Amino acid sequence: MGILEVKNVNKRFGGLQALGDVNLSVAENSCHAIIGPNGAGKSTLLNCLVGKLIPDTGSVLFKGESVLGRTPFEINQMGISRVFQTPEIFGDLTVIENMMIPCFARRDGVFALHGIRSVASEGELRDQAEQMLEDVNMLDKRNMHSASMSRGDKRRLEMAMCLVQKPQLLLLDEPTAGMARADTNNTIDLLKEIKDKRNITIAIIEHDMHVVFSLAERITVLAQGTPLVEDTPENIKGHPKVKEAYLGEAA
Amino acid sequence: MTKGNLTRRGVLKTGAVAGAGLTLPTYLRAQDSGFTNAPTGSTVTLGFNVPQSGPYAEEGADELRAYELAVEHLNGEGDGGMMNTFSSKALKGNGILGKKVEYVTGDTQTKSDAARASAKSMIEKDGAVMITGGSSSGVAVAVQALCQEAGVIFMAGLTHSNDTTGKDKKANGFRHFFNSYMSGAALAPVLAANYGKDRKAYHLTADYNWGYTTEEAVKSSTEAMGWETVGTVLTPLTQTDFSSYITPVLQSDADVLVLNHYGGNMVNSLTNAVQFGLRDRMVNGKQFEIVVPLYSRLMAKGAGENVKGIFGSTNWHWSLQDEGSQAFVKSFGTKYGFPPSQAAHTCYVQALLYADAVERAGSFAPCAVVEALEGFEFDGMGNGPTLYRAEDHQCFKDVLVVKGKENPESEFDLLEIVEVTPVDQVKYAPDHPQFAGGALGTCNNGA
Amino acid sequence: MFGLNRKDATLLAIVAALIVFAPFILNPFPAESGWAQFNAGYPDLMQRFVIFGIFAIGFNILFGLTGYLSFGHAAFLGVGSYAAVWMFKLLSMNVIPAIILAVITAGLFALVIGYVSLRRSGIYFSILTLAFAQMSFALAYSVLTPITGGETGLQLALDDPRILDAAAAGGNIPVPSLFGMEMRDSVDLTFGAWVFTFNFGYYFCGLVMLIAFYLSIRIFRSPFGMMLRAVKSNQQRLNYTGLNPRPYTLAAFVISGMYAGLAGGLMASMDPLAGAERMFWTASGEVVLMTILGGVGTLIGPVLGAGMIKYMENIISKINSDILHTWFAFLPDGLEDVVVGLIYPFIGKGWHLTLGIVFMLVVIFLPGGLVQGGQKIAAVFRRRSANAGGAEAEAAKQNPAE
Amino acid sequence: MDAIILQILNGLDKGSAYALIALGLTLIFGTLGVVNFAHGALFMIGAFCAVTLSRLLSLSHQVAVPGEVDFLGNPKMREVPYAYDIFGENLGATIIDWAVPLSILFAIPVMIGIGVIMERGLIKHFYKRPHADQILVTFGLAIVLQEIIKFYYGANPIPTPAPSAFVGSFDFGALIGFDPGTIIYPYWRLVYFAFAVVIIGAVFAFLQFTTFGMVVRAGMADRETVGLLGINIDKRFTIMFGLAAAVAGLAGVMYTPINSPNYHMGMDFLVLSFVVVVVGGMGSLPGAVLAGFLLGILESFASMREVIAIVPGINQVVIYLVAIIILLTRPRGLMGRKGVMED
Repeated sequence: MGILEVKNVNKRFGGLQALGDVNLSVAENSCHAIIGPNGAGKSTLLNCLVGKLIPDTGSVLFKGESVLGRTPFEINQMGISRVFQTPEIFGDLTVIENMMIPCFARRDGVFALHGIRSVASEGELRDQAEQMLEDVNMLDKRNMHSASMSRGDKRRLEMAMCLVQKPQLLLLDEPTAGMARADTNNTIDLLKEIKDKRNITIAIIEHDMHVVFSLAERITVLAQGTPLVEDTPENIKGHPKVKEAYLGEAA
Repeated sequence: MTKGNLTRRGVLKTGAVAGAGLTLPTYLRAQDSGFTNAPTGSTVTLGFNVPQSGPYAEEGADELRAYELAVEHLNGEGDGGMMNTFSSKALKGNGILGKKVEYVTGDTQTKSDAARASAKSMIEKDGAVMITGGSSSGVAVAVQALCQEAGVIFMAGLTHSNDTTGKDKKANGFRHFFNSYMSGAALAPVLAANYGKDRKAYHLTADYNWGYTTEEAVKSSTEAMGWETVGTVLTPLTQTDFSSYITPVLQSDADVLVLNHYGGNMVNSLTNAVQFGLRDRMVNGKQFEIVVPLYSRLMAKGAGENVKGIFGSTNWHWSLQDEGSQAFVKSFGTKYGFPPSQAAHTCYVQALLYADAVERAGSFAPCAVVEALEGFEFDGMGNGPTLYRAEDHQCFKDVLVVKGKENPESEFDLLEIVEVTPVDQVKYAPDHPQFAGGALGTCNNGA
Repeated sequence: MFGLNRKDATLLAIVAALIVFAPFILNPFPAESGWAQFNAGYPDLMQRFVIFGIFAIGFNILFGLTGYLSFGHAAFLGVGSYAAVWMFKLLSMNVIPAIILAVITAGLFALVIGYVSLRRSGIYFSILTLAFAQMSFALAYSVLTPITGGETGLQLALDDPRILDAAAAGGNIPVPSLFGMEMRDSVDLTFGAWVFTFNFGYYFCGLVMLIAFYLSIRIFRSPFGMMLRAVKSNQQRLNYTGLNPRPYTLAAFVISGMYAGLAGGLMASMDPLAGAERMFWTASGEVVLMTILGGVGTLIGPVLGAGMIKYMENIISKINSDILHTWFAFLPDGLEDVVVGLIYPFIGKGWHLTLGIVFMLVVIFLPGGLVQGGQKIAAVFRRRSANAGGAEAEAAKQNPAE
Repeated sequence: MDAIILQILNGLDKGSAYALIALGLTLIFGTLGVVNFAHGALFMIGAFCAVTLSRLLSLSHQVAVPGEVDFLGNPKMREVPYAYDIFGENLGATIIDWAVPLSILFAIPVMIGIGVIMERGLIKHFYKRPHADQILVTFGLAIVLQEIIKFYYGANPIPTPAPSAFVGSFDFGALIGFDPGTIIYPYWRLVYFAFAVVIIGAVFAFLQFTTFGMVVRAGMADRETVGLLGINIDKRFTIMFGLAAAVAGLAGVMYTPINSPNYHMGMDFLVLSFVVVVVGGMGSLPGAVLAGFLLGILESFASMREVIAIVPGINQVVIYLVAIIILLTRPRGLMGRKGVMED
């Protein structure tokens, strides 16, 4: 059984069937890509996994436990972290502060009132945060105001914020959208390293096939809210149904 | 223009130059003289604490004019005004006890917090030995309590609630203005004479202390005359449109509407009542009538045409023909170009009464002043022979019943005097139930 | 020092020095001079400066850090004052139990209102808090008169029980005190033409404010403070980082409500009367304005804003035309009248006009509030010293803006 | 039954005032994203337009009345309006009598002018500033406007009556089968309600059916996109501000006969109109109108003696209580859009 099991998930928005009987199983320590044309329901599926949306029917199990009905922060505490399509960081805070917040979340849970202790006295957490920054080559930027960084740096920061939590499952929503080729390759390297060295399961939504085929061990193709195929990258390449889905959209 | 020098405290003039030294401050602590802010130099400072912003700003401005006039007269400038007609001849026009009168002003904003802050700064910073003024009972009660605590005299300005000299009375506080009870007692016979004894009254009452006491006073006096009270409704202070309170009157079988409102509330509720044609109605075969227990000329102006023919009571009116009123109206009118309001009158009189009491006592010490004012009988100040009653520090004098004039000749000529109710008719025992609770305590010199 | 970094410790020391020397600083003019009108160093106003300073510091913990704009904070101040006065009436004139009860009551009140209001954000939150405060005001002014004293306010009376105190001596109501030291006790220092007043109540408030200010620095620098800034910055990210924003904002709301209650309790201790208009929306608006005027989210800004508004209210409003005439008496008669006529609308009863103009000028020219004004002045000095020396300015630049 | 009909009428009337003020406020919120605390002051200035015009029309010179003296003993003077000299006594008197309705013509250009100057001179610079700064600057402006009016007109309410043709009441009762005299309603209040309906209708029609309105509505929904289309949205927003000011001003002009205007009447309405806008839902014009009438009617019912007897003090708090309940059950008010002023 996979670390994440999605069974018969349905979600309707008014008259629109956004997800229809989606089944998905992500194996532990693998990289699973979800691809599909625009409007295929990829983001809706992701939102159902993290508690932003609640499916109408079906079940979502993480490590055998249901995530349905839980709030986003509870789901995160279970071990799922999410990277957004447009980077979501704490723009008013410095980079190191951005990094320390997930560290606190991991150590203290959803709420802890440390009103008197100083942030500066949290040496251990700071070390953790700085270590992670070093891993993503951002240590020199630690005192920068995070809103003033480039988009690429923001994305790296966001990813680092997720990684420092040592999640068991990392959800990535088009992590290379709008990136230059060189940056994309850097990101691919980073993700590979994450998967291999940190034993983190990755589920990724991606348009860029170069990224998908460089990383994924299994691929699910989604079209009009239903999974078409699930298979290894080799078998997905040139699969007639997949071609049809994409070409159909293009036409 | 040299009056109103910025002296802080008279005592410093002589003592300060000597050099550095630690002393107890002149206020809140007894010094050689034994009381707060004792004036030791050649001047004495009075504090005029009036609303300068907010809805009562015009009344405050008129009060301030009256105080400035009073200061002029006390210092021997101008024509002397009521000092010439005042039955006590202790004042000589050379200031108070030979000290030139100076003053400071402040803004109460018609909020008790702001009024107390302003009064405190007069006491603590400017060394005022007496505080006077105000245009609402909430403020008067709050400042009166403060003055009691600080050991200075408080001469209330316009405050009409029974509480000021009832449950919230204080030994250091004095009120010349009349009160809710007196309004009721004076109005009821006139209403009965004009509208008959078989009437059904409906009260709209401002939902705060003054409203409560006024409603109670008017209700009990009119009921004693045989009227029936068919309904009373409390209206929020912040209400501006009273239509939803007035339409139910149409549905009741009341034939008189009593508006226990003051200021902006009164202007709006009266305007609205007239709009709804209440005055043109016939109920129970009688003409429908409206009554406003406490009139203010300044506010009546805001209601315009609507006040015509409506009965109410007032403390004083400039059209009174007695010698004192005439003298005051003349000197006020000469200085400012228009006749004074009742607020101006009561403030002017209070300032003179205080000065006179100090002269007679021979001391600024609050307790001496209190003693001189308690039980003091005087005349020539516009309301006939008047008594400052010792038991509750309330003045007892004639009360005016007025009604809105049908054909006003100027913007100041809005009210006509219907009857001067003699003082005996509005007198009550100090332990009257409407004034129950509270105690004067003892006078406080601030020691 | 006290677990603060050097910069914060310096700030705390400066505030402490300002509090201690306020009687001198606020009375710069000789008591007999024409400018004495501008002296603010008398007990009542100094007490108000620090009390409203506390109120604004607390408000800033909520608004400055989380960005939640409460438009009903005056309700907590009002509740605190009522609680304190009731303590004086029933228990004792000692200020300690009164202040403690004020803080607790305001905290509970804030807990309830905050729990409900924080279900919404943005302007919806503001209007919810406003609605609660207006309801409190309206009820306190009218229906609840037996508990609140209504229009005339809740006052002490001679026949109050005061269980712990001995019977009142004489016919006067006792005054609030701290173990026998009366809040109104004062000592005057005469120094040449200058007079300085040291008031026990003021120093008591000052000490409380120093503690309140210290706590606020600690909160600003704590993980909790960081979380609050994170709430303001990006609630979505906070949620997906495994943190629940609601208890953080509620805690901030309750803490700032307790600060307001503390201010209310102190206010009642300095002047034992609690009036309903303390809870009116204009009073809530005032603390919002104080905070913005001084500088939202800065440590010292709210205190400066509070001082500015209270100074205008108490000093400018007391200048009347006579005083103006004495100032300009040196001018020829005609010119004197012209000058007085020009200034007159802005002082005395026109003090609101001056206040409005100051609001506009500050927000137009100093977007960061008065604190930014201070920084600009400091920058000018730094530039000067930089021209002279050099290295010092470089160090100053490293110091991020407060 | 007749009592209830009367309270509904009262509610519609109060609601008219709330809705008109809230309409302008929400236009400014929606189009410009500005929290305008000076909006109440615009209402107040509108009312003082009426005061000013009626004073201008009744400007007069003095003629001595032979043989009488005033309270100081000087010869008594009688005021004769210039309007009598110009238009003759009859027409002159009619013009003075109709001062309030005539003020509409006077107020429209004045209010649009004030609105445009405010927007160009001040508000424009605050679009990108935090809401806190907007609050401070508009609150400061409101105080300044208010104090200027107080300086020239004093603090007292100034009676500004309706034309004498509108004095008196309309008998509804007779019209719908009740006893005559049970349901009467003052003419001027009916005029006010009708006026409000016309103005609200006109604003909606303007936004719905003109290109200008279409662009503005698009701008309310997505300012940046409209800007990208190369449309000069700023200029249109300036006009919108002028329009909102005019709506508030006209509401003020017509309100003067109902309650005598004073300098702080704007502040009295400010908080209520904010509540109305928010209860209606941010950025929703129909929501603001709906909430205005709803709160007006509820307020009227709560002031009935029978209701107060059951829940004492309900008349003091009903608007706020309803606002809380609505905001808790409907997160964005009655008709609010997601994401407007939620941060």
